[in-house]
Amino acid sequence: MRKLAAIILTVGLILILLLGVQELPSFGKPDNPDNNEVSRYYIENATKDTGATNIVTGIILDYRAFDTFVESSVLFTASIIVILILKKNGNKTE
Amino acid sequence: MIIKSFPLVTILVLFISAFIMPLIKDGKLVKTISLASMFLGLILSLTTAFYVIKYGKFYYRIGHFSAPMGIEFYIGNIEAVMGILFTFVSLMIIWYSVYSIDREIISSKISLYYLLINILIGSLLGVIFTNDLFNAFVFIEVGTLASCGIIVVKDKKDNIKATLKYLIMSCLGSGLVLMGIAFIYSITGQLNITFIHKELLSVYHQYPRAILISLSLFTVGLGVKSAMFPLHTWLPDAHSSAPSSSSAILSALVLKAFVLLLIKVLYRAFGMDIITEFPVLNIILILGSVGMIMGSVFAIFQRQIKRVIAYSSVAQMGYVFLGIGLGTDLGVAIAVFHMVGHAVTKSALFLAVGAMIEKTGSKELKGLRGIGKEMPATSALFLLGALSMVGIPVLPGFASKWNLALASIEVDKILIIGIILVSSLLNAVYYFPIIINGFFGEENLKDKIYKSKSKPIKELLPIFCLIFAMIYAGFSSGSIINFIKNGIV
Amino acid sequence: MEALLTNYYEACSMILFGVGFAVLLLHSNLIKKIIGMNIMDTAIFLFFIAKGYIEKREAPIIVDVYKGVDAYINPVPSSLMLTGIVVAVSTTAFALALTVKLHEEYGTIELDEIMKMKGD
Amino acid sequence: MKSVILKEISKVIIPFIQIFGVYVIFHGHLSPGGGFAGGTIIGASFILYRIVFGMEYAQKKFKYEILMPILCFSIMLYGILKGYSFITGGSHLNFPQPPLGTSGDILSGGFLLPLNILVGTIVAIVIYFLYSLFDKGEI
Repeated sequence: MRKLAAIILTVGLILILLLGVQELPSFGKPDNPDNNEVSRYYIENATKDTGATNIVTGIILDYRAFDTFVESSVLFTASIIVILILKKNGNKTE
Repeated sequence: MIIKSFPLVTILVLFISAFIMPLIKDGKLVKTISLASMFLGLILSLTTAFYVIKYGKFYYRIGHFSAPMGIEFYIGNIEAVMGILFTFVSLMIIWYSVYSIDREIISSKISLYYLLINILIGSLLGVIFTNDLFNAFVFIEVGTLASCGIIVVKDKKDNIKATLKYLIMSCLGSGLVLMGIAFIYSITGQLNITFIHKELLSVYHQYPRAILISLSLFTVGLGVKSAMFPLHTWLPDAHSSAPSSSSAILSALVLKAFVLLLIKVLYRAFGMDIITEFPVLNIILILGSVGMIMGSVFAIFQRQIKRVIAYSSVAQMGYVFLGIGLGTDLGVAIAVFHMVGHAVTKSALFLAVGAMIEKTGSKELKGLRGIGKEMPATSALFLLGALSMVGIPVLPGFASKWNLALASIEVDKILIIGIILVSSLLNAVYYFPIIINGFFGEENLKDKIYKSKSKPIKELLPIFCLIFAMIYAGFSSGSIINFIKNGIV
Repeated sequence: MEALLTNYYEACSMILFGVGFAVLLLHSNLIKKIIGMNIMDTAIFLFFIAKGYIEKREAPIIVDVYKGVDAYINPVPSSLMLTGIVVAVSTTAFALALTVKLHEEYGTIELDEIMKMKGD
Repeated sequence: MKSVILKEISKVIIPFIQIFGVYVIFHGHLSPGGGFAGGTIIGASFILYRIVFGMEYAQKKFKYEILMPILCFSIMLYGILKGYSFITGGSHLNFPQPPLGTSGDILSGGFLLPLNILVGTIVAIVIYFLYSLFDKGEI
């Protein structure tokens, strides 16, 4: 019974999401709303502002650098927690 | 003006002081670092609040690039109040845990425990301050990992089971939030909340279904993380099996930051005129009121005291969602005020209960009979907190219930007053037996020696400060609500 | 219906999201639940990056000469998804560590059995 | 994993993997890749070393007491470097910023190169920690 309810729930979820996707701006068109002045600014001024020819690295490490700082602390926290759980001898000095 | 950078400095101080801790072996130094960084955070957020009171809200760009290109902080009245609340409550909880944590987790894990607390509070402050959706998502992720970490630090069977359930449900929630951000980005092409609002105003007629879906994705995603009623199943196990100081942080602070993000998304990214066209607010209203009733009903049947208080968290979050669902500025202001009142009260309750369990050694309600005689100070503080929960006039609990009733009359949804009354009665039904069995009853006090198990005063000071702050919030509730009200838009 | 055929990337990512969601709900084995979570995350990354693609344009890396604004795709989704992937990795590592610990404590990684086994 | 062939071949291959990882990190702001991709490659070379040469050798070479301080110092350095540029940029103080240099060669991106290196070390050490913890719970 529970499995049936779960299947119905997921099929309903997929249908709702597909309805939403149907209405979104079509794929790959140059005049999509997300190809607006923000992304054009990045492409034009990435080398001037950040000096990086790889625009994606320019965005990650300079325009939106705060994201990457918090995200490397995500990695750091994940390693600390796995140490917390799985380290056999518990304390750090053997 | 350098004061504008204080919120960012607070978060950086908390993160960088957390990164030093794994290298330090001795627990005392780690505790002092954690206390010092949290105290500095409190001072910085106090000065930011005075700056906001004097000069009004301000935007602070991070790095060299302004709003749509780079990331931005928005510090308004709500963010200033919540900044003070979060740093003050976490300072008190860390101060309490300095004494009580050695008895709960093994000594080598203490430095990692304080690392996780610092990173958790830093990420919650980030969720509050940021004005950028994807930045809020990354902070949510750090907050989820750190909050799962502080539950599992106590390495017992039911801890691990509760943490895994919590982790899977909050991963589901953050997946839905990321999907909501993807939908909004594909419609507006912006990630900054104020720019999203500008874009959405001009474009929401073309994509009605996509906006409805992204609204529901945000509500469900953030609802899972902030224990909205049907999605709260992870909360009782997680909060009751965690160490007492981390369950105080979890129920007082972690739930609030995600609800505040929901408010920011609903009322700032989408704006009042867009969400009133969709039934989202009514759904939140219904879920909030059902949560208020059912949360208290579940709490009545619990045997362990920590699960009773965890379920009462679900009920109190129902009040907050009710405030959001009313759809008026006053409603949201009361929801934020209730978050402030509930955070202070609930952390005091959890710390007091932690002290009781530590001294008596039993988690069951039956074990805490006659506790009033053995630990008079702690149970007196517990009594004050419970009175605020039930809604005794002078305390913040009553202020938010009273104003919620006024706000619902304004929106002429009279049924809500009935729901508030019923849930207050239910609150009383499960809080008063604990107090009555604690203080009165012949057979409870039979062989109890007066003050035999009471904790030393210096360990009770943090709870005393929290109760004092609660009473202060109760007295000045009118001014706090007005201050919050003109900070919403 | 034809709109689904034009943006078929988004449609497939939604179906993938549903598949991941179903795997998460139906299977009681923890490793399969974590795999379901990963499928859901990958679906979201596919959806996000598909929004950034523009036909007949190349990757946003200026190789030797700058080919003007209209020669590169939208760089923002791909840079956001680097963060998303790292987040998915760390959550999966944490969940797997918990599964290892659960296996040590309960001897089984079937969530239904663990739920029935009312721990102390 | 005691076969001699594996040991000899991996003795030859591992340096090249690490050189390729360093190349990807150092050219992060010029060509595709960057801190995360390069860090993963170097982390994979550590794991290969641990698989082939067994835990005792790996523990002698990558001791926990050395790797954890490197991890903490590199993420603290990342925070301080970026914190400096956040606060100077946010409050419009025009303190000296690192030179941007000509946009083609390696030392060109101001803070980009050091940040890529720091992120690379963080990712490499985290991946090695995760593998060694899941392997035998020892680092």
